[in-house]
Amino acid sequence: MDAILNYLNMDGYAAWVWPAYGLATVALVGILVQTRRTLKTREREFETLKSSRRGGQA
Amino acid sequence: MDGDDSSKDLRTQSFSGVGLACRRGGRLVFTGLDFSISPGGALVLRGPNGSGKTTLLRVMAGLTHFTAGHLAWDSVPVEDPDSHAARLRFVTHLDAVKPALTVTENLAFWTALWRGKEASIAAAMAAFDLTRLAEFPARLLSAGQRHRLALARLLVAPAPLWLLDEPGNALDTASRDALARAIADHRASGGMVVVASHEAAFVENGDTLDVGLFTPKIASHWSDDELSGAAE
Amino acid sequence: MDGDDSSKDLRTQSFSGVGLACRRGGRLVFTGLDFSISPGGALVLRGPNGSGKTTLLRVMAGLTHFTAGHLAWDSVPVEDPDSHAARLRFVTHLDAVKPALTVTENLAFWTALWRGKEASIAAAMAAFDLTRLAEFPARLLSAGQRHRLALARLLVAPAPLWLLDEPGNALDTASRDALARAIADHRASGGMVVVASHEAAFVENGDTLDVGLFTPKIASHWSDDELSGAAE
Amino acid sequence: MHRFANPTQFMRIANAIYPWVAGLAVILFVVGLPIALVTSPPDYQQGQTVRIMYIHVSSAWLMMMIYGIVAGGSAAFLIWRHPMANLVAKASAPMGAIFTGLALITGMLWGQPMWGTFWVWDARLTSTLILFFLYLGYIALNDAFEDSERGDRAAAILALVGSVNLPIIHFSVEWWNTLHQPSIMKLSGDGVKSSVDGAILLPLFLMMGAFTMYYLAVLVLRLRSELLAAKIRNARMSQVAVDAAVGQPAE
Amino acid sequence: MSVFTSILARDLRLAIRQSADSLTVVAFFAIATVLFPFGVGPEANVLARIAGGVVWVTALLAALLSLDRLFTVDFEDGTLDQLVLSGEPLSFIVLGKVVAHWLTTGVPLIIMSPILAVTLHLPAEGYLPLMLALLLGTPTVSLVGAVGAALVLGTRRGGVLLSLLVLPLYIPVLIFGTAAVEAALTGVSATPMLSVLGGFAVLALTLCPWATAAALRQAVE
Amino acid sequence: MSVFTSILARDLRLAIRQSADSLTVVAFFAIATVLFPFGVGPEANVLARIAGGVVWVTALLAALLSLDRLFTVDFEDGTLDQLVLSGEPLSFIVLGKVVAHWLTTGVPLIIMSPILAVTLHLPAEGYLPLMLALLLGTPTVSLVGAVGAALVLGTRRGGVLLSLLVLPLYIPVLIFGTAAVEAALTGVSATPMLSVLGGFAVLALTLCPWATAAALRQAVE
Ligand code: HEM
Ligand SMILES: Nc1ncnc2c1ncn2[C@@H]1O[C@H](COP(=O)(O)OP(=O)(O)OP(=O)(O)O)[C@@H](O)[C@H]1O
Ligand SMILES: Nc1ncnc2c1ncn2[C@@H]1O[C@H](COP(=O)(O)OP(=O)(O)OP(=O)(O)O)[C@@H](O)[C@H]1O
Ligand SMILES: [Mg+2]
Ligand SMILES: [Mg+2]
Repeated sequence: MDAILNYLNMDGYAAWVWPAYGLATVALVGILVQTRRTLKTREREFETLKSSRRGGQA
Repeated sequence: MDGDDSSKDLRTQSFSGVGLACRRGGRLVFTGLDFSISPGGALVLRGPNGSGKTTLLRVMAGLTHFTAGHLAWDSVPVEDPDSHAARLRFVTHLDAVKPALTVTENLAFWTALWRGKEASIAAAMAAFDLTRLAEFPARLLSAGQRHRLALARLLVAPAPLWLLDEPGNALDTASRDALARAIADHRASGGMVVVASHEAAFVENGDTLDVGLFTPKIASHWSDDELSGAAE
Repeated sequence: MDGDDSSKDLRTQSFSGVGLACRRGGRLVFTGLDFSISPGGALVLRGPNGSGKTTLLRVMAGLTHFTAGHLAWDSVPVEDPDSHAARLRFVTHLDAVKPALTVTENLAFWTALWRGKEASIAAAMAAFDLTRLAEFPARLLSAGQRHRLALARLLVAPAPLWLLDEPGNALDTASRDALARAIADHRASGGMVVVASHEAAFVENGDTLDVGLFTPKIASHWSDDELSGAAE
Repeated sequence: MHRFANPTQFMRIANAIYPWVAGLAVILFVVGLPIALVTSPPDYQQGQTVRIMYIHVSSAWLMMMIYGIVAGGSAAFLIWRHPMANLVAKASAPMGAIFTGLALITGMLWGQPMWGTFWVWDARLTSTLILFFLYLGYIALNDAFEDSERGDRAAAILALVGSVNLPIIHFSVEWWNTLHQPSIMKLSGDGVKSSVDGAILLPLFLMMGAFTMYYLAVLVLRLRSELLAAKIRNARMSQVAVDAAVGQPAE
Repeated sequence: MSVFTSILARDLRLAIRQSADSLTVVAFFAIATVLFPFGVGPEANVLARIAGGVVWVTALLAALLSLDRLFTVDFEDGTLDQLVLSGEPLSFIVLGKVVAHWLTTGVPLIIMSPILAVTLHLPAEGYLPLMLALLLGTPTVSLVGAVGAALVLGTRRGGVLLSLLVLPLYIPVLIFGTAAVEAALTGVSATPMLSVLGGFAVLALTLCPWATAAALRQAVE
Repeated sequence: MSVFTSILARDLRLAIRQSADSLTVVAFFAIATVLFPFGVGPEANVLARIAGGVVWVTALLAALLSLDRLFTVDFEDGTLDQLVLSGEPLSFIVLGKVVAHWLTTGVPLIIMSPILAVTLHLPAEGYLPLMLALLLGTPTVSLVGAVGAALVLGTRRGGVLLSLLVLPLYIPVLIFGTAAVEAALTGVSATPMLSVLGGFAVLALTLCPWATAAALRQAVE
C-alpha cells in the first residue's frame, strides 16, 4: 500500500507528472473518439443518401 | 520592353484552345471546349446567363485555372501566365477605376505600367469621348462614363488580344458606336477580339461560340468513379 | 401593415415632380425638370451617359436631396421619406445580394422586411427562372443570375412604383422577355414604372423623358449673383 | 506522384498500412507506458519529473513532424494541384494543433518544478507558441471563405510561409542560450551520440514511436472521413443540380 | 418589431454561417492581450497591476475592429440603399444589427475575459467585477461604435478613421470599467461604478440608434 | 523597375490625395497609447515601466489596422485583376505597394513615437533606441502584414482574421524591439537586438513579396 502511495506521490512531483499524463490521455482519446464519431455519422449519412437515391430512381 | 513593339507583329499571331474544361464551385462549367481565333478575327461568346462566358474569358486570360485541355498562342502552348498576360487586355464587369484620381491620371497609371506611349492617352480619351472629362476626378463619373474610362484602357498600350466581358453595359448609343469602331480598327490592324455579350452589335463578321450547350456535370475534386474505392 | 393591402389601391395612385433641380459634386445635373406618371403608366428616362438618369431615379426614391422643386404622390407633396419609401421598389446597379445566403433565403429576408407573403417568393423565383437555383448560395451565381435575383425582389411584396436603373444589364434574351412581362403585368394592375435604359425594349407605350438635354450649369451653394458682392 | 493523386489508389495503400500502424501503436503504448511510468529510473538531476519528458518530447516531435507534413502537402497542392496532398494537410492540421498544445502544457508543467516558473520568453518557447498560432491560423483561414477551394489555397500558402518557423524551433537552443534543454541527440562523425542514459532513452523512443504510429493510424481514419464527405457532397450536388438551370439551350 | 427580429435573424444567420468571424474577434482579443506580457515582460506583479486596464483596452480595440465592417458590406453591395427604402423606422433596423453584433462579439468577449485575466495574473476577486463591467459596458461599446461605423461609410481606411472618432467616446466606459475592477481588488464595493456603466448603456440605447440611422441616411444620399 | 516606381508613385499619390488616411493611422496610434494611462492609472513609475511595451504594441496594432485594406480596395474594384494581368513580375508590384504603405504609415509612426513615449514617462535615454528599433522593425511589419492582407482577401471581416494570422508572427519583432529599449534603459548596448531586427527585415524582404504575390494570384483566380 505504502509502496503504491509512494509511487503515486512521485517524490512530491505528483502534481506535475500526473496532469501531464492525464492531459495526454484526454487528448489522444479525444481525437480518436471525435474522428471515429464523424466517420460513423458520415457513413450513415452516405448510406441514407444512397438508398434514397435508389428509391427515387425506382 | 517587348510591349513597345508588340504592335508590329500583331498580324502573325493566333490564339486557340483545345479540349478546355473548367470547374467552379464543385460544378463543371464547360468541358471539351475548343476555340480558335486567327489574326484580325473575332469571337462572340453566346449563351444564357450562367452558361460560362465570363469563366471562359477568365480562362483565356490565364486567371482561372482549367482542369483539362490547353491554350496555345501561335500554336505554342501557353505556359508562363505573365508573358501570356502581356499580350492581352481584359475588360471585366469591374472597371478598376480609382475614384480619387482624375480621368487622365487613371489612364496614365496603366499606360506607365504597360509601357505604352504618353501620347496615346489623349487619343484613347478622344476615342471614347472622355476629353471633356479629362480633369474630372473619377468619382464624379456616371456609370456609363466610368465604363468608358475602363474601355479607353484598351487603347493606351497596344496588345494583340482583347477580352471583353459584356462591354455594352451602361453605354449610350454614341459610346456603343465608338466601341464598335475601336474593335473594327483593332481587327483591321491584325488584332483579335473575344466578346461575351447578349447583343451582337459590336462585332462584324465574327465567329460565334455557343458556351454551355450541354448539361453541366457535377465535379468535386474527384468524380464518383475516382472516389469509388476510397472510403470503404 | 399597409404594405399588405397596398395592392388594392394601386389604381388610384399617381406620382409627379415639378421644377426639380439637383446638384451633384458642385454641378447642376438638371433643373426645372417636370414629370408625371399616372396609374398604369411608364416613364422611360433617356439621355447620354452622365445626363442624370440615375440621379433622377435616386431623387424619385427620396434618397438624394434635391435643391428645388417638389415631388407629389396623388397630388400630395412627398414629405416623410419613410412612408414614401414604403410605396416604391428601386433596382439599382448594385444588386444587394448576400453571397452567403441561398437564393430563397435572400428573397425571404426582403419578403419579411417588406411584410410580403411567403407564398410570393416561389412565384417571384418562377417569374425570373430562378426556381432551379433556389437552394444555391448566391455566391455561385453568374452576373446575369444575380441580377435576376435582384429583379425578383420586385415581385415578393407589391408596391405601386418601380424605379429601375438599367434593368437590362447582363440579362440574356429569355430574361429580358421575363422582365418585360413583369413590367407589363405590374402596369396592367395599375402600377407605375420608371426605367432608365439605353434600350427601349422593356416598356410598351411608355412616355419618354429626355434627361439632361441642356448644358449642365456650375452650381456651388450659391450662384455667381449671390456671391457677387461677398468677397470683395 | 500522380498515382497518389488518385484517392482510390492512395487509400488502397493507406488502408493496407492501417492495421500495421494501429497495431504498432497499441503494442508500443502497452510496452512503453509501463516502462515510462514505472520501471524506468528517475533522472539523477530531474528526479521523477523526467517522466514528463516522455510525453513532452513525443508531442513536440509530433507537432513538428505534422507541420512538416502540412507544409509538404501544401507545397504539393500548390505546385501540382494534387487535392489528395491538400487533404492530408487539412486532416493533419487539427492534430498538429492539439499536439502543440500538449507540448506547451507539458512543458509548462515541467517548467514549474524545474525552472520555478511556468513560462519564460525564450526562443524555443516563443517559437513553439508561434507554431501553435500558425496551426490555428491555418485552420481558421481554411474555412474563412465562402468558396472552400479558395480556403484550401490560401491556407496552403500560409503553411508554406510558416515553415520558416520549423528550423527556428529546432535550432533555437543552439542559436540562443536559453533555459531550455539542448538537444539530446547530436549527430557527429561517428554516428549518433547522446548525452543521456540509455535507461531514459528506451522509454523515450518507445513513446515517440507510439505517438507517431497513433498519428498515422488516426490520419487514415480522418482521410477516410474526409473522402466520405466529398462523396456526400457529390451526391448532394447532383441531387440539387441535376437540372440546375445552367447550360441548357434556351428553348 | 418584426423588422427588428428579421434583421436580427438574418444577421445572426450570416454570423453563424460564417462562424469563423466571431471566433476571430475573440482570437484578436486573446492575441492582443497576450502581446502585453511580451512587450512589458513577464513579472507577475507588474502584469497584475495593469491587468484590468489591458483587458479593457484590448476588448475595446477588438470590438472596434469588428465594428469596422458592421455596415460596410451592406453599403457596398447596395443592401443599405434597400434598407433605407424599406419604409420601416431605420433606427429599429439599426438596433437589430447592433444587437446581432453584440451577441456575436460582445458576449464571447465577456466569456473569454476571465481566462485572459488569469494569464495576466489578475487576482481572483477581480474576475466577477471584470465580467460584470464588461457585461454592462460592451453594449455601449457596440452602440457608440455603430454611430462611428455609419459615419465612416464610404471612406477609404474606414477602420482607422473609425477608431479616431470612437475611441475618445470610449474613455468614460474605460475609466469606470477599470475602476470597478480596481475597487474590487482594494476591497471597496464596485456597485457605484457598475451602475454608472449601466447608466451609460441606457443613454447610448436611447441616443445611438437614432444617430446611426441619421448617419446611414446621409451615407446613401 | 519601372513597374515598381509607377506603382509606388500611384499609391503615394492616392495616399496624399486622401491624406486623412495616414493621419488617422497616427491618430489611432496616439489615442490607443493615451488610453493606457486611463486604463492603468496615472502613476509615473508604473507607466515608465510599461512604456516601451505599450508603444510597440499599439504601433503594431496601428500598422495592422492600416494593412487590413492594403489590397482590399484594389481587389474589389477590379484593379487587382489588371495588376495580375500586367505581365510584369507581381512581386515587384507588391513591393511597390508595401513600400508606399511603409512610407505613409510606418514613417509617421516612427516620427510620432518619442512624443508618445514622453506622455508615458519613458526616460529620455530610451527615445533613440525606440526610434531605431521602430525604423528597423516596421518594414518587417509591413512586409509580413502584406502576406496576411493578401491571404484574407475575400473573407468577411478580414481585419480580425488578419490579426490572428499576423500578430503571432510579430511577436519576435516585438520582443527584440522592446528588448532594445530595455537594454538602453539598463545601460546595456542595444546593438545586438537592433541587428536581429535588421536580420528579420532582410528575411522578410526576400520571402514576403513572393508569398504575397502567390496569395494575390490565387485570390483573383
Ligand atoms: C512551455 C515550455 C516548453 C516548451 C514550449 C518546450 C518546447 C520544446 C520543443 C519544441 C521541443 C522539441 C525540439 C526539437 O525536437 O527540436 C522540446 C524538446 C525538449 N524539451 Fe521542451 N519545452 C518546454 C519546457 C521544457 C522543460 C521545462 C524541460 C526540462 C526541464 C524541457 C525539456 C526538453 C527536452 C529534454 C527536450 C528534448 C530535447 C531535444 O531532443 O531537442 N522542455 N521542447
Ligand atoms: N456622387 C456624385 N458626386 C458628384 N457628382 C456626381 C455624383 N454622381 C453623379 N454625379 C454627376 O452627375 C452627372 C449625372 O450622373 P448620373 O449617374 O445621374 O448619370 P446617368 O444619366 O445615370 O448616366 P449613365 O447612363 O452613365 O448611367 C454625371 O455627370 C456625374 O458627373
Ligand atoms: N467563383 C465561383 N464559384 C463557384 N461557381 C461559380 C463561380 N463563378 C461562376 N460560377 C458558376 O459558373 C457558372 C458560369 O458562370 P459565368 O459567370 O461564367 O456565367 P456567364 O456565362 O458569364 O453568365 P452571365 O451571362 O450571367 O454573366 C455559373 O452557373 C455559376 O454558378
Ligand atoms: Mg458573365
Ligand atoms: Mg446611371
